[in-house]
Amino acid sequence: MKLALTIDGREDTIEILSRPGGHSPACRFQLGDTPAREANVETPEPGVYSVLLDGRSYDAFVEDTPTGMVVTIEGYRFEIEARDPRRWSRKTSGAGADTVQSILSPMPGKVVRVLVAAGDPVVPGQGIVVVEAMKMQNELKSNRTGLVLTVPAKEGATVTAGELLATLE
Amino acid sequence: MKLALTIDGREDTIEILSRPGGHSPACRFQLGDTPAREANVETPEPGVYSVLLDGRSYDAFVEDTPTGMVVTIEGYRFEIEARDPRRWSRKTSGAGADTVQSILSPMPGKVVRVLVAAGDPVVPGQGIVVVEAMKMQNELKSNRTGLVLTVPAKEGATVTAGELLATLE
Amino acid sequence: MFRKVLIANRGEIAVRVIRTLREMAISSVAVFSDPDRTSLHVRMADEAAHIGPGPSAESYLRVDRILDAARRHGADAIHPGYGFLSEDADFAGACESAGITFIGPSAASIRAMGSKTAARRTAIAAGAPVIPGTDHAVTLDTLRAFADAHGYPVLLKAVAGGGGKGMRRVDRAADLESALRDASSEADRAFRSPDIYVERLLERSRHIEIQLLGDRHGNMVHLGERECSIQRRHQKVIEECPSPLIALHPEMRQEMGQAAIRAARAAGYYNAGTVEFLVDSDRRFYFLEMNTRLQVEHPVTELVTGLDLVRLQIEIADGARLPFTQDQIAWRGAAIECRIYAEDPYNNFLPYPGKITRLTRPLGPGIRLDGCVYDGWTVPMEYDPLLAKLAVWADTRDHATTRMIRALREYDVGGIHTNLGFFRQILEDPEFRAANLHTGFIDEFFQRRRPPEPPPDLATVAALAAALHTATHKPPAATAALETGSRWQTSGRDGLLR
Amino acid sequence: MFRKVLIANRGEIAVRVIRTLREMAISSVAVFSDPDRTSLHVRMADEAAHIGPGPSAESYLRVDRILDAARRHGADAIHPGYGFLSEDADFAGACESAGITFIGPSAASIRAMGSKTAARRTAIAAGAPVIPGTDHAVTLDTLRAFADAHGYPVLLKAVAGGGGKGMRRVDRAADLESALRDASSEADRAFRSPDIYVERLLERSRHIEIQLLGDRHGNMVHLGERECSIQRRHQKVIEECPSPLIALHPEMRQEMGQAAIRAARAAGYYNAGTVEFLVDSDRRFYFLEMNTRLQVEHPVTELVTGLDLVRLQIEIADGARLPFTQDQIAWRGAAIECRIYAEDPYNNFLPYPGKITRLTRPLGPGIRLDGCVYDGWTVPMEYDPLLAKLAVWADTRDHATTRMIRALREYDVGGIHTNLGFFRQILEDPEFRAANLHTGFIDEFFQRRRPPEPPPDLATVAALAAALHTATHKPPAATAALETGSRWQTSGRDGLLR
Repeated sequence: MKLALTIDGREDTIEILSRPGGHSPACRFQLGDTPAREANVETPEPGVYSVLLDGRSYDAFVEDTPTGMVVTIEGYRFEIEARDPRRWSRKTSGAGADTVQSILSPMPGKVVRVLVAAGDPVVPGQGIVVVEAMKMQNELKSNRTGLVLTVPAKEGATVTAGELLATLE
Repeated sequence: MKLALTIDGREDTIEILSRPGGHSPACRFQLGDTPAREANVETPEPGVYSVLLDGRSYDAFVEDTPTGMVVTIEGYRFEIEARDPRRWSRKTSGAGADTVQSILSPMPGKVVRVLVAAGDPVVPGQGIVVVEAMKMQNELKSNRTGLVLTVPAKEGATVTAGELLATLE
Repeated sequence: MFRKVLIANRGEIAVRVIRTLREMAISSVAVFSDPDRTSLHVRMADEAAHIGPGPSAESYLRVDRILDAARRHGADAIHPGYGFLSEDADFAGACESAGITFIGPSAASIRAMGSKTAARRTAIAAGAPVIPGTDHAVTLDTLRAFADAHGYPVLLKAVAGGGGKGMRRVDRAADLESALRDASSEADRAFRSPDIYVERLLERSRHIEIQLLGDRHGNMVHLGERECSIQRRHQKVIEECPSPLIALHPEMRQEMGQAAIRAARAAGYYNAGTVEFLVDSDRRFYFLEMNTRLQVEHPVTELVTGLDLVRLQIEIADGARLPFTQDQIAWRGAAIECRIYAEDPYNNFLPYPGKITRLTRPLGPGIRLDGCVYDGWTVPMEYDPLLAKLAVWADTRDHATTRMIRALREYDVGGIHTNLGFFRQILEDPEFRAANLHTGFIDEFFQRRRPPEPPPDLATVAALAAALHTATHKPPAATAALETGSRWQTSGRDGLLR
Repeated sequence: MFRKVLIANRGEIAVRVIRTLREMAISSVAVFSDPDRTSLHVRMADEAAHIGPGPSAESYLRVDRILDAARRHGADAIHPGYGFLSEDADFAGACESAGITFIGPSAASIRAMGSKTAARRTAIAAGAPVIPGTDHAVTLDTLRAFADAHGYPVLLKAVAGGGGKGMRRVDRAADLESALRDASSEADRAFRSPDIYVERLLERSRHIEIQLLGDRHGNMVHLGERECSIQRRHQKVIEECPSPLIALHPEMRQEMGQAAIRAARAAGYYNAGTVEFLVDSDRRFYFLEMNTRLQVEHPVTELVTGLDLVRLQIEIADGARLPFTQDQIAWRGAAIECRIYAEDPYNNFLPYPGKITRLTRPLGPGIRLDGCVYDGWTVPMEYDPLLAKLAVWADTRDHATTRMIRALREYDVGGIHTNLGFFRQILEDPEFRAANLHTGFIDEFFQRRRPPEPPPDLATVAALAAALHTATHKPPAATAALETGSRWQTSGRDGLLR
């Protein structure tokens, strides 16, 4: 199994040459075109990987996120995306990426005010939507002069981090 | 839904008249023929029941065991068996209960010695099987003069608590 | 002694109070809003009363509903915790009128110290040094006159409250008008009072506060200081006892302690309270304000003095005399506390509520953890992001610092974001280790810090874990890779991978 | 200072040592047998070395494999923990021969104190009072002569070891022969030495021990006592500091401390060690034995003295001088420790290994937890049933007791059996509260105790939870009931019920 990885923005590949399982926790793998290495891997808890590599012991905590995974080891945090290297890169997000501003919620929270409607003209710095969580309000602003395309955000609605609140063109 | 219960050896029945679920944590129930009562029940963690009853707050931890459930509340422990009251009592364990001694493992562990074979005569106090766990050996003994019927226990095998090791008649 | 105490609060402080009540064999009554039904304080309390929907104004701030719950459950006394109604003189008064003991100072003391300008006047009258500032709310004209006379920068502050709300630093005359307008409107929203006063801003000063404890018979002692100079957005994030400055200049503890006692006595104060001071670079200290309640950071004082402040609060409220005199208070070793928040340090510290999917806590020598979280709990978006207070004790500040770093490394919370990694960077910072603390510390830290460099092979292990996780959990992005690769030997492993 | 230390142990003590090593910025090397691959000490250590299969004789007792691991990983020193090779003079010697520092006393000191009869002779020579007994192994004849001369009951003990193995109480002459045979064969199995000696048995005596600490430069202090009178099958289950007896008679601390120092000095002792005494009802104390290593119950001493014994052990092994003198040692408050075992108190305390399916730990003020368990871990059947040591500190013994009861109530372990509930009954026992402690306490407790009476409505709530659990989880026994009943509204709840 070979995967293309994006680790904290850096591109790499990993190939799992033999997998832990059954009676053997041995795992051979190859990172990029460095020499193949062997690790001893167990899963003591769901999402937790205990890895022995070259005599060192690591506890890796893996968490799925909307865009990939976050791996935490010894308190250090890595954002990782994994995909089949033969598929198209997910980075190509299609036409219009440069001409449309998507307003995404920066945090899980509640939409407390929607300040524009579809078709409204906007100027840079103009408030579009206010999201609140844990007593902190966050006003999301336009970065351009243009028009409001869509406003999926509804006042009173609960939103997740990264959820689309409005689009501007 | 009505269930027959054995609570620490005492028989009772409980009927759930309306169940918590969806938006309402309200739960009406009737214990034996006492008046119906209403509790507020949530499940904050799997196997954990947070119960508000008459203004008091209880955290009940429920665990399945081979023979029923163990419920722990405020450090107190209840052994409970629940069954459909219309079925035959599980207590009726069939003929021969009085004439056969079943040697059960008192703890999870490993069979370190089997001291008899099927057909061997035994006397009261005679060792039958030795089970070991955590550096403690436990010799299980005959309570009668008779014959060894079966010896499912194998030396070196891992056994659970309550597992049948031998039968004597 | 009380038979039953209601805690008019939620979260970690409600859990903290329940623990001491249980140790005193006093029944506890929790109150809860809709989103808090399965919160830990409700699960742990002996009794629980529902008091309304999520918004605090309709539940935790409703005096009528809380008093009603207290009566229904037969509570003898109410512990207010911190925040919410804890510094509301009317609430304290309403409790006493209802025949329920308020575990805190008198309503009159809260009034004398609740307004920041009234507290300044009280402190001045008691001879405590104060920062040059106005003793009443300002208009734009009186503000301008003050700034012209004392020079910039100045600090605008809300008369009615603290916690950074309504606070604005102003560096030049041109910004005065808009800063006053902003601060005033923020104060109005936060405290329903638009009044603003002004103080000279002391740059690179330290925030050091004195814990007081007094009984209803006129006895009062100080329990030493806490240094809370590490602040972000005017809110404390790391606190220590002793202050490293005072550890070098021990005479300051008695001087500041006596000044704090004088100010509190002038307000007829009893029960636990804290007088906050700023200390400038010449070690001159200035009265800042008094908090008429238990503080978030009280555990560091408990660790160093060996006292249980909540137990003492309850005994004092019950009429007991202080069980010690000033010279019986002893300080041993050093304690540090980090406030663990549900927030994203990699995204401007925005709050990050959500469901906790994994939880590993630090244990072992010298660790104290006061929290309200459990594995599977959904941190509600309605309230403070404070998840837990991680405090450590050791014989020296240096050992306490390495112990805290060890504890932070053991601590793992999955499903939400926390500031755990941020604390580790601060505690490893040479300026922090050298105890060069001041209230602008974090701003300067952000300018000088380098992104932490993970030890070699950590990225390799992360990549390996991510690849194995992808193969096992098959999120959409990796499906195609799995389909073309051969299947894993999953026998004997599936059980581990729920 | 050492750069890297290997811990020749497992379980909670390995985790305990790793924590201090991390705080000292020293790398840690764990060793593990097959069943311990996913144990916490392996997961937490910086490095880990496999040393063999499950049986200790093929892994944790293999000097060659442990030294080989130390060399391969480049460890400068080895911490032996307690048990396993910690009191093996040959192991200590082999470490030093290999150029690896043994974190403990010299091999010669271990030899002088390792044989219980040699230790008795050392103690006698140093002027420490000993219980009437034989200073060499007995035959049936010398045993009978001793018993005739001193009267019954007598206590048979293994010359080569402790921990209750090879120990037999004998109440009458008729039982002497079989008791000697049984004890001797048990000792042979446990220590590979059948030698037995005999002492007069002091009934209703207290077990009180003195913690010592000495450096390699001839300095030695005592860190006060621990009382460990609450024992089951000659094994300690609850320990406290200070001893309630010595709290009433503080002069005993110095007397016993000086006697312990004299005995240890006679053996040329350095590093941490403990001298155990029995104290009779007239408060006369008698040397029992010396443990030449860190003890399980060291946390109560750490909580009361504020010292980190593991850090001090490491510094002393590195050649440091004691950083304090006897008069700088101070004792504050009271600490109690309970040893949490995987065992079934409702079934003759038989061990109960297995998978942990649910884990809630006590937190908050005054709690210290040293453990090696995590949710999902399978407690192996090969080793000790010790899961964790729950220790509490408070200002008084009475407060520490109520704190421990509070902590035990917060503690929940699912999937296996533990002795948590048993501790609660002991701590609530009036005789325990009155500090009427002696080594026969638990036997008498079992005779006088009443089954605990749960508060009203607990059985009702248990029945309700069991019924709801049955309806949701549908174990076989309840299937028929469900089929005839209507379906639950499970929407919105399924997610909570994995």
